[in-house]
This record gives sequence, C-alpha cells and structure tokens, in this order.
Amino acid sequence: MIPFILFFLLAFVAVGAAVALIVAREPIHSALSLILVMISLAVLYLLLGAEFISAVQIIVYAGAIMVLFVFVIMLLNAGVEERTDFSKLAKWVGPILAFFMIVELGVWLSRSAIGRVVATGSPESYTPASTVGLSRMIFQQYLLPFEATSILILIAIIGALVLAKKGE
Amino acid sequence: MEFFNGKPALALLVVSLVKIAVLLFVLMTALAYLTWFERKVVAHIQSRWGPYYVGAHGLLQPLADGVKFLFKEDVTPPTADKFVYILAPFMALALALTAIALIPFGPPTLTLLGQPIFVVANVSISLVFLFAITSIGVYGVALAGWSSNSKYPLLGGVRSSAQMISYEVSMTLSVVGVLLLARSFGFNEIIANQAGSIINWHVFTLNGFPQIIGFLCYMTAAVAETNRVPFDLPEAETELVAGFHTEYSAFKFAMFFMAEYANMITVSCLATILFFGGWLSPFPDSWTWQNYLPAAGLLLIAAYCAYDVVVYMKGIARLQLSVVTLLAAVGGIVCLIPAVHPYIIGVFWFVAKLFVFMFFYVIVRGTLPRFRYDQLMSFGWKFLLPVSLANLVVTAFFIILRRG
Amino acid sequence: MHILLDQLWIIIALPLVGSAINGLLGRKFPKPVVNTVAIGALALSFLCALEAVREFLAAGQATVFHTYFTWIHAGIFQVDFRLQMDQLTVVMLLVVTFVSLLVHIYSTGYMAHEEGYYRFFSYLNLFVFFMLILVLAANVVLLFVGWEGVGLCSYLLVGFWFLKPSAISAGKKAFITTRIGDFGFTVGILLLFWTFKSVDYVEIFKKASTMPVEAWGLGGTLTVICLLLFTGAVGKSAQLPLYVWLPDAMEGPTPVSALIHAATMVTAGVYMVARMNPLFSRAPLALFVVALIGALTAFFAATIGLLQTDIKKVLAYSTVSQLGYMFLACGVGAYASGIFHLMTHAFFKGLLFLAAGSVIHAMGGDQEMPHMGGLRTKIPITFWTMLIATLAIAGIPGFAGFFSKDAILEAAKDGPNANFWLWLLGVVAAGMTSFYMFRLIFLTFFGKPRYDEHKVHVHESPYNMTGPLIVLAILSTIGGWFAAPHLVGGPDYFTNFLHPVFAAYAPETGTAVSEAAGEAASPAILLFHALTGWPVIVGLLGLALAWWFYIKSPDTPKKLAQSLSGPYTLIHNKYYVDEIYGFLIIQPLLWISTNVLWHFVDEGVIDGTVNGTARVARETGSHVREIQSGNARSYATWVVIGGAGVTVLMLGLWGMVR
Amino acid sequence: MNFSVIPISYYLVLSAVLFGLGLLAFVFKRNIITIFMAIELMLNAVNLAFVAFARAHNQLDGLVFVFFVIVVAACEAAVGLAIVISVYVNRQTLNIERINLLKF
Repeated sequence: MIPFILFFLLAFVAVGAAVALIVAREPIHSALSLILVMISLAVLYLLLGAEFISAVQIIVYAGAIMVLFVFVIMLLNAGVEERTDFSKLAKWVGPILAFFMIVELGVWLSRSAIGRVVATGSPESYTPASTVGLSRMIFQQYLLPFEATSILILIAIIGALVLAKKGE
Repeated sequence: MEFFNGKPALALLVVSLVKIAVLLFVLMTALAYLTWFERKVVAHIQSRWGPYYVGAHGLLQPLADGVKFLFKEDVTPPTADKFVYILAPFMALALALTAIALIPFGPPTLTLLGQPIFVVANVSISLVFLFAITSIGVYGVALAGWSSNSKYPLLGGVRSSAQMISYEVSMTLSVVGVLLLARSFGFNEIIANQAGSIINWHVFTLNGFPQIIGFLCYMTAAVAETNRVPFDLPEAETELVAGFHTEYSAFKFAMFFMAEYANMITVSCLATILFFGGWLSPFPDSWTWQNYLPAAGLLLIAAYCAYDVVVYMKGIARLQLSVVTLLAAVGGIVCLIPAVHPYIIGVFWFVAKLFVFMFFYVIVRGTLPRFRYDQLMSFGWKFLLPVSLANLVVTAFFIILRRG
Repeated sequence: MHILLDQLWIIIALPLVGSAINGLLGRKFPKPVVNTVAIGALALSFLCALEAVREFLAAGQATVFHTYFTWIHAGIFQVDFRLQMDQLTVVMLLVVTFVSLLVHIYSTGYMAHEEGYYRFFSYLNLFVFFMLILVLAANVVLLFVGWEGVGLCSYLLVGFWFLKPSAISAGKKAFITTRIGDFGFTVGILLLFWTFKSVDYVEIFKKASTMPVEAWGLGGTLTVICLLLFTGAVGKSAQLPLYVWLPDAMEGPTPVSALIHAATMVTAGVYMVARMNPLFSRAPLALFVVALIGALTAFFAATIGLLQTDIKKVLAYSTVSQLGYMFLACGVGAYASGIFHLMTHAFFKGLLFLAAGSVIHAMGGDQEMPHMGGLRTKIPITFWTMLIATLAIAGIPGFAGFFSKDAILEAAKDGPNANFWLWLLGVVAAGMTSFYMFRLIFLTFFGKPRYDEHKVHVHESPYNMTGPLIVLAILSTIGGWFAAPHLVGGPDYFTNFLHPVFAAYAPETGTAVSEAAGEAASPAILLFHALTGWPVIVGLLGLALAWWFYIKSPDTPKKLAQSLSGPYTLIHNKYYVDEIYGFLIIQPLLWISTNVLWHFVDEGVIDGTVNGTARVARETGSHVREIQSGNARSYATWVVIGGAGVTVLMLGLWGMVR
Repeated sequence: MNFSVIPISYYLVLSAVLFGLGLLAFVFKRNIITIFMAIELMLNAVNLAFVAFARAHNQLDGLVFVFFVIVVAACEAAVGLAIVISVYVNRQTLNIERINLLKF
C-alpha cells in the first residue's frame, strides 16, 4: 500500500512540476520546477533501488547542471519570456503532436512485454551490489565508452571556453 | 535501500521522529551559542570584550537575538518575486539541517529498537547523499539573490552560484582519497577504517598515504562552500552591502544566518569523520582512564565557573552563572558513572573535534582578509583543483603499491 | 635445388625496379647513374634468366609452374599471377632479355644527346618488364596484361619525341590500330573462358586435347576462338590488313624500332600463336587463314619495300614481311620453324636497325638513302655488320636467315599442310627481300657520296654502339647452325628442343611431330637440295638484280619507273592503303563522332540529363526552402513530427512482432 | 517494506509522460534556456526508463547508461549555455523566434 502511495505522490509531483515548467513564464521558475522533477525522480530511483544513481542524479543534475542554468539565467537576467507565435506550425501542430506522443508512448510502454514485469529479486540482492558492481562495470566492461565520455567532456570544456572568450 | 525495507516500519518511524526532535533542539541551541562563541572570540582577537551585558559573559545574548528576530517587522520588497523570495531561506535552512541528519555522532553499535541512536538517517552511501544535499544548498543563496530583484543581491547570488560550483569540484575530489583508503561511501565504514588510535586517522595514516594534503584542500573548499571569510564574496559587506541577503530582514535573515552556521557544522563534522576518525578517541582503547575525560572536562568548567561566581560576578549575573556551574557539576558527576561511559565517550570526542574546527573557522574569520573575485576563481581552478587531483593520484598510487 | 627457377618473378621484377627508379627519381640523376640502373637491372635480369634456364635444363626440361598470388578471384573466374617455364619460354626469354640488353647498351650511345634520357630508359625497362610478363605468363589474362603493356610502352616510345606532331600521331596510330586487333583478342579470351571455364594454359590445353580436330568450314568454337586470337596477333604483329602502323612507328628512336618493332614486341603475335598451338592445330581453317595472311603479308610488304627510299621504312616493311614468314610457318604447322625464324630475325633485324641507326647517326639524322652512298670506307664496322645482316636476311647459305627461311619454305612446300601457292608467294617474297635489302646496301654504302661533304661530317659511331652491332653480327652468322644438321639428315636441335611444347597436346594426326623427322635420303643429296633450293636461287637472283640496278647501270630504275609508271606509282604510294583506310574508316568515324556522339549524345543526352537534374534540383530547392523559415520552433516541430512518425512505425512493427 | 511490488510499467508510463511533456515544452517554449531545460527533462525521462528497465532485469547496464546520459547532458549544458550567452550578447534577446537570421 505505502509503496503505491509514495510512488503516485512522487509521480504527481514530477508531472506537476513538468507542467509548471511549461506554464511558467519566468525562466527561474521553470528551472526550479525542473529541479523539483529531478529530485522526485531521484527519490523514484531510490524506490527502484538505485541509490547511487539517485545521489548522482541530484549531485550532477540538480547540483551542477541546473546551478549552471540558474547562473546563466541570473547572469543574463533577460526577464520573462515573451510569448510570440511567429511559427504557426509550432503553435498548432506541435502541442497536438506532443500530446499524441505522450499517449502513444504511454500506451506502448505500458503494454510492452517488459512493462508487465514486477521486478523480481529482493532489493537486497540488487542494491548492495549496485555501487560496487556499477563501478566494476564502468571501469571494466564499459571502459572505452567511459574514456570516450571523458574526452567528450574535455571537448565540451574547450568549446565552452572558446565560445565564452571575448572576441580579441 | 536500508532507508525503508527490512526493519519494522513503525519502530523506524517513532525512533526517527524522536531522534530528529532531539537533534533539532540540540542543533538550534548549538547554532545560537555558536554565534555567541564567534562574537566572543573575534572580539577578543580584536581586543574587545564582545557581548557582555545580557547575562553573565553575555550568555543570554543569543536568546535576545532570537527574540529580536522573531518580533522584528518582516519586510518584503514589493518588486521581489514573492514565491522564490520566501522559498529561498527555507530552502537554505532546510537543506543545511537535512545534511546533519546523515552525520553519525556516535558508534552505530548502540541501538534503540534496532535503530542506531547517534545517527538519524543510517544510509549505506551516506557521503554521496551528504554531497547531494550540500550541492543543492547553493540554491538558497542564489535564489535569494535573484528574487530580491535588486542589483547587489543579484551580484551576490551570481557570485555564490559560480563559487559553489567551482569549489564543490575540488571539495569532492579532495575527499576521494579518503574513499580510496576506506573503500566505502558509508560513514560508519570510513570511521571503522580509522579505528585503533590517532595514528590510524586518515590525516596521519601510513597504510596508504596520509591525507594531510587532501584535508587542507577539503578545509579550504569547505570554507568557500560555506561562504565564510575569506571566501564570503556573496555577502561581502564592503562591496555588496550585505550581498544576497541584503533585502532580507527579521526571521528570514535569521534563517540564512542559521543555515550558514549549520553548514559550518556539517562540513566540520564531515572533516571530523573523514580525516579525524569521527567519534573515535585518539588514544588506544587499552587506556581506560580516557573514559573519565568527559567528566573531568565538565568538572573543570564547573570549577572555573564557581571561581568566577565567587570572585567576580555580581547581582543577577552571579545567580545565572551559578546555574551554569550547577549544570556543569551535575553533568560531570553523571559522567563519572561507568555505565554511562559508552554512551558519552564517542559523542565527547566527536564534539571535541567539532569544537576545534569551529574554533579554526572563527580564528580564520578573525584574521584573514577577503579574496578578490578573480583571485577566488583562479585559486579554485588553477591551484586547489590541480592539488586535490594530484593528491588523489598519489594516494591511488600508494594504495596500489601497498595492495601489490 | 632451384633458386631462380622457383623465383621466376625476380627476372620480371628487376626491369620494373629499374624503370621505377629511373622514372621516379631519374630526373636528377646524371647520365652514368641512369645507365647503371637501367643496364644493371637488365644485365641482372639476363643473368637470372640464364641461371633459371640452366636450372631448367639441369632439371630435365620439366615444365615449371609457379603461382605467386591470386590476382582476380570472382566466382569460377580465377586469375593467378602464375608464371611458367618451358622450352618455348626459354627461347623467348633469352632472346628478349639478351637483345634488350644489347639495345640498352646501344641506346646509351645513340640517345646520348637527347632530352628526357632517363625517361627513355625508364620506358625501355618498363617495356622489357611487360614483355617478360607476356613471355612468362602461364595464363591468357596475364599474357594479355603483358600484351597491352608492351603496346603502351610502344606508344610511349614511338611518341618519345612528343614535340614532333608526326611522332605523336604515329604513336596514336600504332596504339589505335593494335587496339582494333586487341578487341578481337579480348573477345577471344572471353570466348576461351566461356568455352573452357578457365584461362590457365594447362587447363585449356588439357580440355582442348580432348576435342576432335574441327572440320574445314566455319562453325567450330575452336576455329572462332583461334580466328579471334589471330586478329589480336594481326594487330600486334602488323599483318594485313593492320600493318599500317608499323612503318609510321619508325618515327620513334631507332633503338626502339630495333627492340620493339623488329626484335620483340611485334613477334608477340607469333609467340602467341605458337603458344596456342594446341588450339590452332585443331582448327585447320584458322591455320590456313594464318598461313594465307602470313604469305600475303610477306609478299605484299616486300613489294612495298622495293621502292622505299627512307632507310628505316625499308627495314620496317621488311620486318612486316618477315613476320609474314613466321605466320606462314605457324600456319603450315611448322611452329618450331616459325619460332626459329623469330629468333634469327630478332638477331639480324635488330642488327639491321641498329646499324641503320648507326648510319643515321653518322649522317647526322638524315634517313633518306638517295642522300647517302659511298659510306663503306667511312663507317667500316657499321658496313660490315650490316652486310652480314643483309646476307642473313637474304637467306644466303651459311647465315642465320638461310636456315630459318629455308625451314619455313620447306614446311610450306612439303610440310603436313603444305600449299603450293603459299610456297610460291613465300619464294617470290624471298627474292624481293634480297633485292631490296641489297638495294639498301648498295645505295647506302657503294657508289659515290651524294651528300654535301661540307655539311655532313660522317663518322663511325662510338664503341657502345658498335659493340652490340658486332655481337649481333656474330649471332646472325652462327645463330642458324642449331638447325643446320638436319640438312645433312642429322637431328634438328632447335626443333627437337621445342618439340615437347608442340607435341604435348598435338592432335593424333600430329602436325608438329612430323617436323623432326627428316626424309630418309642421303645427306649429300639433302644438302644439295637445300643449297640449290628455290630460296637460295631467288636470293642470289635478287642480289644480282640489285647489283645490276644500282651498281652496274644506275639509270635502269628510272627507265623502268617510266615504262611501268602505273604499278610504280601504285607501289611507291604503298598501294594508297593509308588513303583507303582514311576514306573508308577514319572519315566515317570522324563524321559519326562529330554528329552523333558529340552533338547528339554528348550535348543532347548527357548535358541534357545533367542540366536537367540541376534544374530539377534548383526548382525543388526554391520551393522546399520555404520550409526553412529560420524559426527554430518550426524546426523543433519538424523534429517532433519525425519522432512521432518513427514511434508510430515502431508501434506498427511491434504490433506485427507480437 | 518491499518496493518492487510496483509494476515496472508504472515507471515506464511516467517516463513516457515526462518525455512527452518535455517534448511539449520543447516546441512550446520560446526562451532558449527553457528549451534547453526541456531537453534536460526529456533526458531525465529517458533515464527513468533506463533505471526501470535495469531494475526489471536486475542488471546494472541500464544504470551505466544513465551515467553516460548524465555526462552527455552536462557537456551539452556547458556548451549550450555558452552558446546561449554569446547569442544573447549579440542579439540582446533569448526569444528563439527572434533569432531567425538563418533562413533562406
């Protein structure tokens, strides 16, 4: 009983925050609601037994990326978003399609074979291994992708520097 | 997910609530008196008396402040973004307090209804969660700065967010060395890894690589993380009036204030746990006399207060101080009972170490000047980060050497 | 223990290396270095060839095959880089490497003052490389590689003085004319593969040897194949009707003419026919065609040779006619004799060209015989060597040409598929050969000088030119004595040596076999027959006639020319063959390519298509670009549309899956 | 309390819905930064799906992928925001519909 309540509570928060992100005119509010989404997702990860991921989710997403967003928003301080509608396509077709996709994906995922699985195996068998096993996987099985991402980060840093540099 | 499963939910709930209540009370008091302590020390550094008149040695000053904060008019700037403006201080304080819930003040072996007494949230990877919480802590400051919708706070907010991000990196990195030594994210394991005596503490340990450099990096970053001098640019009075909380008054201001001190406590606790063996005593367990140290300390305080009462104090102050004396004496006597020892000793050492760090904080504040912003940034990125990275590499190297 | 017999590729590789070094780096080299590289490579190659041959003989002349790597492998069509070594190869190998070596040495003197010295030698080496591939190849496709390669080199070398328009056009002519033949050759190869499902000699011959000898009249696959292959030979070896390129090819440097257009390349056709003897032997019609074309060419070219005044042109036509002889030999089934004549011809015709080159060198580049005369005393070495060569080609007894030509005519007279008329043509041609050759000698070396002594300073060539002359002179003298004994009833060493090649897959009614068996008459009679045979007689007749015309009474030719002006002009203009070809083939081709290919196909169809495509693209673009509104939200919407589409698709697929 | 009684499909549907909302924001918002946030939202939804699948199979690969996704998101934010800043410096607006120089 309690798990379901908890789940639905979090799901509600997440969806609500996502909606808030859309309706908010103030970028900061959008950012805050996005942070809320992320946090609730982190808790959902806890329910799913992925402690470490949830922590990382908060640290990196909420703690770093979103701070970056907030920082930029504050730096530019560009004020509220103006609701122009130059693109008729986006105005009419976009939302409809998006809703369509929500329904579509929802139906599809819920009815897909994996969807009916109730996660087997008790969390104990799953969780304690997760941090250790995770690191094993990253540094052994997925070492190459890992290094690749590190290079990607390097590139991103350089790119950001180049972009931010004042035109000499 | 030791959060939930396994143990009977009700017991969990009850015990947790009790623990939270106690912790909150202690913490609030501690925070209040921390302000008093700081003011006193700084005053003496600057050869002043500091708070003196409200209660003996100004011991009631914190109460007075609290009352003042409560009853002052709470001004909200009309142009402010109300929601965020109100949200910010709550966020700051709440997160600051939540972080402390993860700190184990004493040995996990002592349990109540199957729940460890000295830690509120007993998580397996507590360190990561702690960082998670502290990493969101920045929003309080940043949002406060933004929502005030006025230029100084905005600058403060921008500064703080940038500063936080910059120093969080080196903070985390400087800690990784310890993780390598302890091979765990859990505080209990980390502390257990330092068991024995002072020579096994991670700062000094010789199995692996002494984390002294890591500790220094951590401490620096921690000071920056808590926006304290010399890194208090978000609230640099001389440049930004009062920085991010310029527009805040009354209780909201107080919340920021408390949040700051709570953060100080948190990072100090973290330093204690990671580098200084948490609640472990510096002496080998064979030395049984150390069980009487807490009692001795309290009795000493009692003695000093008694002397003070008799010699210097006059009027109401004499009465107040004698109450303190009485409390200290009773505490000391209670601590003499062997049955109580196991419950006290850990906490005693923990608090003692914590106190040292607090003192350090205050002294730093009293002595060091403030950085310039570009200096701050270049220091963080060009010095602190490389050093902590180097520390990490060297540590890993030595550990590999040891483990063959 | 075969060292080089197992590593045949070395023989081939060396010239290639030399060519590469000279061609890529030679520009900077001083002449000695270029010489060292080119000649060194060839000398090594020659030595290796010798060693290989020695091992071959030591190993009891068992045919050797070596596959070094697979070149093409597609389905059943497999072409290996496969080399082989048998008696025929031995002969060709030695001739090619040795003559080329001599020519190289000669060239160092002849080309000494030319631009692009390194280029010349690079080409020359390259030519040798391809020629060796052609000779050593163990399958038809590889042979074809060499075949085309030498064609290319011939083109490059004929057009060596690429600033001379005539040289360029000559090169093109050579290339294109041979290409006509090569077309047939290619088709022949395809047909071969289609028939025998393989391009490897051994495979083909094995399968072929199971086939019966085809009847006269068209129809047989083998006949068709052989005719097609022979077309290639006709082109390459300058036979009727594709001989026209060879005389023009004389535009190239004389050593080139000597090596490529006398000694080696042009004989590739003969070699090919001989190599394919198992097929030809089973296609009597094809054989007859070969013989006929050969005889006709021999006669025809000889007639033209009679009246040429350009010293090299004379030699060119003589080459054509000699090649005719070789084909005649193959045609009448006397492959061995054909190859024999090929060898001797390589010697004396190479010698003739080189000597002619020396003469031209002495005359300071003048090639017209009427401007010469009386050079006998001034350039003795050249004179004597050339005289020997002439005696050889004229078939004067004792010299190389005598034996080979005699063998051929004998085979034509009373060989297995003898034919009187072919024989007759051959004999007449022989007579004319000796006539125009001695005419050349007399005009060039005898009589009184007809050139301006003050302008032209005649001088003997340096040793690096005369040396090869002497060597070749010796060879063209003794080169024939391999075959000598059979005149006195003894064994014909040469024929016996080649016998395995031609006997191996010969049909039961062996054509090649009967070669070896001389008649059972007494040696003396045989010798008498040979010496008083028609070839000798006509040879001496030609000599006498030439003497009469050009020494005794030099004005006879003019009178004769006036009296029979008709044939004279006809022959003098080479039967107007070039003009006829020009009218019949080139003009129509030009017309077609101008009006059809250029104006219609290229401008109309191709350009139309291309421009049309472009126009369509532009039109589409100008409308489609409306979509690119520059509004990122629209783009985002497009992205979403795409995503939705994909999701729908996957839903559908997933629906199918379950 | 055992939390694996919740069927995976719940999580999946939730992630689908979040993704869709992200998509909606992606086409609906005009502020570049907000659009970025929309993208982040979508990434998060995907992450949720990943974690759910990982749980369903009791395999950790999904979590590893989440890591990589987070890293990529970080890079994207860094570069993207740098771009946003330079755009704002040049055009004094964050409205994506006003940044429309790049058209036919």
